[in-house]
Amino acid sequence: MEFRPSDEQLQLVSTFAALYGKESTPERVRAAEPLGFDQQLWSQLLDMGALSMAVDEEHGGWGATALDLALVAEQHGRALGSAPLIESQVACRLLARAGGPVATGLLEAVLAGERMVTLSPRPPKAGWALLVPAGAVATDMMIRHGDTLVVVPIGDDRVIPENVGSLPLADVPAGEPVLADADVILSGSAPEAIDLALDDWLVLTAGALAGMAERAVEIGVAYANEREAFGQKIGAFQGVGHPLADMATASAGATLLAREAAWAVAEEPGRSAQLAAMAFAFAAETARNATDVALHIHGGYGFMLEYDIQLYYRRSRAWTNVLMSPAKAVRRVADKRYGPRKAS
Amino acid sequence: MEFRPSDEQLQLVSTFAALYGKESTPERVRAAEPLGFDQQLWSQLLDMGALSMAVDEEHGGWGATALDLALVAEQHGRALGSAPLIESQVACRLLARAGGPVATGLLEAVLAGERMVTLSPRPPKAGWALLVPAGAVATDMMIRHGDTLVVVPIGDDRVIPENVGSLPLADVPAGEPVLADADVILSGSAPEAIDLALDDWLVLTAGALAGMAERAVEIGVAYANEREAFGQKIGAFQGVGHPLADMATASAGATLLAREAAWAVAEEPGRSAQLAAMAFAFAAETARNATDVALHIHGGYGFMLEYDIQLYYRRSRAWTNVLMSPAKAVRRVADKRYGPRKAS
Amino acid sequence: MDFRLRESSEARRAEVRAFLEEHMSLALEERVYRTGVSHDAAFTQALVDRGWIAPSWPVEFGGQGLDPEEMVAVGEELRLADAPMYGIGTTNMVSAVILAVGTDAQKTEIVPKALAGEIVIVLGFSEPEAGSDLAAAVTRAERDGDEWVINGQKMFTTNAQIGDYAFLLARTNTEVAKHKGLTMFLVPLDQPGVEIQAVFTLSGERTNIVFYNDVRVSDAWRVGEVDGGWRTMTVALTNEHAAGFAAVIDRLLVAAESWARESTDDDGVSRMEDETVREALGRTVIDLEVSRLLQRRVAWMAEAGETVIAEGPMSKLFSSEALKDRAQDMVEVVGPDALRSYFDPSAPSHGVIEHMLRFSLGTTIYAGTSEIHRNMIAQRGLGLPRSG
Amino acid sequence: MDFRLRESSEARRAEVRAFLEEHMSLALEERVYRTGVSHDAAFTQALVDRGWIAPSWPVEFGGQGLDPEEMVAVGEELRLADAPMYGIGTTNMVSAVILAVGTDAQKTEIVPKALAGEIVIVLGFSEPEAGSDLAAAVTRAERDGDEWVINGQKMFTTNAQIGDYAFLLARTNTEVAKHKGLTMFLVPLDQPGVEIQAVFTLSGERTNIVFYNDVRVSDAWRVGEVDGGWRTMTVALTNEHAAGFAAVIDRLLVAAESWARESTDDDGVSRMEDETVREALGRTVIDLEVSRLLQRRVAWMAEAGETVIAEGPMSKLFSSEALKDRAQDMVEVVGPDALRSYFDPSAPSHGVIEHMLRFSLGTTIYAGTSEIHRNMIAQRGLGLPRSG
Repeated sequence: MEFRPSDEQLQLVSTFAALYGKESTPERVRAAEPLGFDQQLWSQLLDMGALSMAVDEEHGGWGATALDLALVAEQHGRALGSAPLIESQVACRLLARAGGPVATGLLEAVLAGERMVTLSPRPPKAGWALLVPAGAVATDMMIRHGDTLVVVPIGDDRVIPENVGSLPLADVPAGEPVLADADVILSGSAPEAIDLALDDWLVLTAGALAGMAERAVEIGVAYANEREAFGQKIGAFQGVGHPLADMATASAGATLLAREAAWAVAEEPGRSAQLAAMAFAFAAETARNATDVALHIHGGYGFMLEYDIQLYYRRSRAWTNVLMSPAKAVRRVADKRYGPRKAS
Repeated sequence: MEFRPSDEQLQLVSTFAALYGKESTPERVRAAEPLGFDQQLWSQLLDMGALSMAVDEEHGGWGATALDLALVAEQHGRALGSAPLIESQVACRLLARAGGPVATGLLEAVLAGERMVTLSPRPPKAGWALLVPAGAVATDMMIRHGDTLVVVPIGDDRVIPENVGSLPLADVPAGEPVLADADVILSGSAPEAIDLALDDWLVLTAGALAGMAERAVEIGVAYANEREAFGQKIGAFQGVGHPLADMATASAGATLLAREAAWAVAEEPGRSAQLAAMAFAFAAETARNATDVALHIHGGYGFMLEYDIQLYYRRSRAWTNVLMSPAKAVRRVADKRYGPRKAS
Repeated sequence: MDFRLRESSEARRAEVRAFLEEHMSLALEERVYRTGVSHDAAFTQALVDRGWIAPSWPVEFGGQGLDPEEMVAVGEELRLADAPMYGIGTTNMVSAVILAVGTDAQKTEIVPKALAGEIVIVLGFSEPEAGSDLAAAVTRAERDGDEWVINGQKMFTTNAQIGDYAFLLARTNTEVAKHKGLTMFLVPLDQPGVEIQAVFTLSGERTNIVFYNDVRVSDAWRVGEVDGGWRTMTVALTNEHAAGFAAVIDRLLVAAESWARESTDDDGVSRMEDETVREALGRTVIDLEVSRLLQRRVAWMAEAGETVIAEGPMSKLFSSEALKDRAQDMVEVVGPDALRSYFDPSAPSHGVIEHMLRFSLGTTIYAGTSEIHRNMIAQRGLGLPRSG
Repeated sequence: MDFRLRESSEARRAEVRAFLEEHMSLALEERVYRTGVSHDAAFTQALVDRGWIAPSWPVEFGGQGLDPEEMVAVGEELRLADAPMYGIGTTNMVSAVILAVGTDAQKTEIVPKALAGEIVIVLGFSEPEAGSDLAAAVTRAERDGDEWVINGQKMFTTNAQIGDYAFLLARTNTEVAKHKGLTMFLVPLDQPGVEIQAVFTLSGERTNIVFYNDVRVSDAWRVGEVDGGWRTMTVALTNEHAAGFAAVIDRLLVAAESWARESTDDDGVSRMEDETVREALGRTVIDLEVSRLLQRRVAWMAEAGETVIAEGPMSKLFSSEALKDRAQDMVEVVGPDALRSYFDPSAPSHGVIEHMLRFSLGTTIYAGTSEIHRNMIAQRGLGLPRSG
């Protein structure tokens, strides 16, 4: 057992922490609303190699491990980074796994910062890819078309819905003619490729949500240590201190589990899909509950947009829900552990 | 709106409260374990008319309302009565609704105290009616056989399993030959009749569970007001007082909802099946949580068989689970409100 | 027992419903949400015209003399529609206090205008360092002849920007126990030295910080005794006892049911067929009913002349926490679509579910946090000792 | 990072598993449950023979020198099988204290017998009026020449009826602050004046109340300084820091999975096909993993020489609460069959689920309630002020 990240990983974490500390302050996060995209942060992340680290040397990257990515994702979550980091990393890894000229060309363009590709986790419905993560800022969208995985350019006809988490989501036209004419990334194995990409997505989002939960607890603790009522710091009331203790405990667990799930991608592949869903479900519930507790103990102040905790409250729900509810993730754990239901 | 029971109802409640106060003390409840049947209590209940009140004058009873029965059930739950009161009332009401010579004869014998009839809420499985409530003490069991409702005598070949709630349950042989030869109560409408009986069962059990929850909160409050730690009554710690406040609130709600559901049987029949499932689900979760909180705040003492709270803890789970889990009851609410799922 | 409302109450409900159909348009709802201001002049005027600005008040004071049960029906309908009643609510609350403890001049000056919908009175209780612990207020009122000079800062003074008076809790004596040195004033908000700063909140509601810098108020605007402010506050807050959010849970349920009926999953199957959806709806139905019973019980007790002790806090605590839990559940059950904001035209059920996720948070905080209510239930209802 | 145990640890696990297959029969399990005594002479002897009575101890003291990580594997396997280790656990805990602060005579007299499985040492901490607040103990020890005279009553002295010594917390000074007037003794239980009264518990475990009436103990049996008992207690309790119930959750999971695979619903469909069952299992899988990580982290910190602060309480708190929640869930998911007691041969999975429902309750109470652990996390881990 070794619970401490390596020196290189600690270095990586501190480099990204410094970047986020500078380029993703609460003021910058607010300034990027409602779209939820901060171009300067994104450029800095690209310069730092945040995408190239996600793929192997042979694909033009520097082949960081999934654990490295998860450690960075924790910092992304702590700082509520207004940039499609995880969406893009997931897309790059999918493109690298897919291979072939279309995927390879697209991957090169993404790593060069010329294009931004995202993946619709859901098939189209009535001619639209709905609520596509990063869809409001990406240039291209990969989506399932039957068993084929295609890529379509995202045009000005996309619709960008205001949303509770200030995420750069979009409804993207994806009617039959568009998809039928689209470039093909994979023919015949789209469901499996998307499912694998979803594992990446779940595990990295788990890291981000765990980081978000840890930061929310810190914010709550700081407030409880400062605010007084009835002649004492409110943190001295068990009605405040106990929920915070529970949330600190859950956050610690969420972080450990997200790291284990990311570690397992390379080290225990047989269990990594199960762990990814476990980590996501637990981190999602933890972030949901921790942001709720931390906001609530602020009293009326938690409700003011001026306080940072509401930024965490809203994003914890959006970063989770745009992929799947915790309950669905729990059922995914069972699917990965016991095999899918025969009935379904 | 009238939230106060009528004077007659208050009189009824106080009569039964006095009976339980004498014949169902914690000592008597313990003495009746593990079987969970106190013959003297049962005789007194019969003498008091606890069964005849459940059916109309035309069936030899005195036609109390379902609300009257629910008010008595609250007292039964508060005192953890070791007697199949609700099971028998449910059976009597089913027999009265069924009519016909078999049912009428049986009902007469039950009201005369000559037989004790129970209903298996579940169809047989591999030749056995499993965990039949009151099966360990009843003389006869009604059970579904296809669409027919039959009644079979319960013999010495029943198996009486020790169980967490010290309930008089039994596994009763109910193989095909036994059922095929059995007396028929209803031919062709057994599912509907059992479903209606289940409504009665749910609403009365809801009353009992609400009473149980209220009493558990009282026990917890008394302990929190007496026990000291760290120089103060433990009830002064929010970690103790707040969960008790939540449970007192839920118990009040459970009692109101159980009464409303019982009232609706006569007054709002169109909504009464829905309300019965609602009342059961809420009372079951409330009793489960209230007994847990009250036991937990006792510290190690809650764990000692000598303290009464464990009696409540165990029965809250058994009285619930022998019928259906709270989650199933919630889905039953939806079935009654929206109609059954088309898929099922 | 009888769990039905009387016919007269249901008749009031029908009347309110008809009124709302006429006056509570989607356009008004959207305007309220966009501005964050739960007060509308035209809507208020319509209520006045209908005689419904303060329907529970005796007829001689300009009300309709509705009893607590009829008010249950009226209140449920207004909440269900999310009608812009906040300004009217605070105005009436303060008018009632003035009727109870105010001077004749105050009654003459304030009450008729309030009942005509001509003025809005807002609340100046909370301060930066006094939220749950209102008695810790430090805003000073110092006597200067026939006037008082007020200095301080009040938080969460909703509607101050459209308000005519603030009902202000101020410290007039620092030499005595904190509850005993407070006095209430009705401060005209057009006085020099009043500065209003907008505060926007998670639910979209606008509230304000109000600064008072040497604001001079005539002693004629003092409400109740000098240093007797805590008693005056108690009068005001007693009227809050029947608070509860049953009808708001109903609003959530109506939205969720319409979503479940109208939308389909990826296979085209109605979401109403999904067990998870049905369980979430079932839980909402149950929590709605329990909230309704707890809330109606308080109204019934008032009518029956019984003393409300823990029953009021139970209603507020249960219904607000249930609203929050059920809104969170529903968001997870609806899935990604639940993220769409109220202002996105493609949001399911007009975005009510998303709005409720945010709105519900405040209900467990304002008018006493859930923790304060648990303390009240534990101490007053259960007889547990005061918590340390 | 590396979330695997080292090969040497997994080798220990395999050895323990093989040992348990030989020595932990269903008959022994049933005997333990029927008597409520988590101690068995033959099983203890087998551990001694294998050199596993105190495997973490240095070889020179009769242990095997296993490191914290190896002990994780050993502990997980013993817990998973619910091996009767309670008597050994308390005995070793006290032996470790004696090694740390005892006299040479105590070390010579006690430690070898403890390691030979020849004696059982039990704990005498809690009292009727001192549970969570152990320092409030009032059991007196008064000096009389070279002896002490003990009077008082101790609760929850599990295994007293088979114990040789009680490790007793007693008040020796009433003039000082409560933490400063306590002294620890090793009281031979065959002394006159010791009276043991059986107490049966909800989980089936037997514990005892022990009365001490003028029990005379030589000063040679004092452990640690006079009035220094709280420090001695702290030494004892520090070894509890790695407490956690991950392997017990594993026991629940194994039972629930075997039930889900082996049983069918009324339509003959495997319960493993039921979404509700799958969700309950999935949650158990998750809580098990989180519990395991929190618990293993503590062992890793010990090995890495890091100071454990809130991490120990987090492991105990999370895993015990999770065990309780998951056991409750599983009972509801299994349905009526889950009510069958362990002793009913038709109980699903040998009644483990029903047993766990009852057993889990104690885990959130003993060795510090969840509330005490939340206080520790809040104060030591988060730096919040002491609660009032």
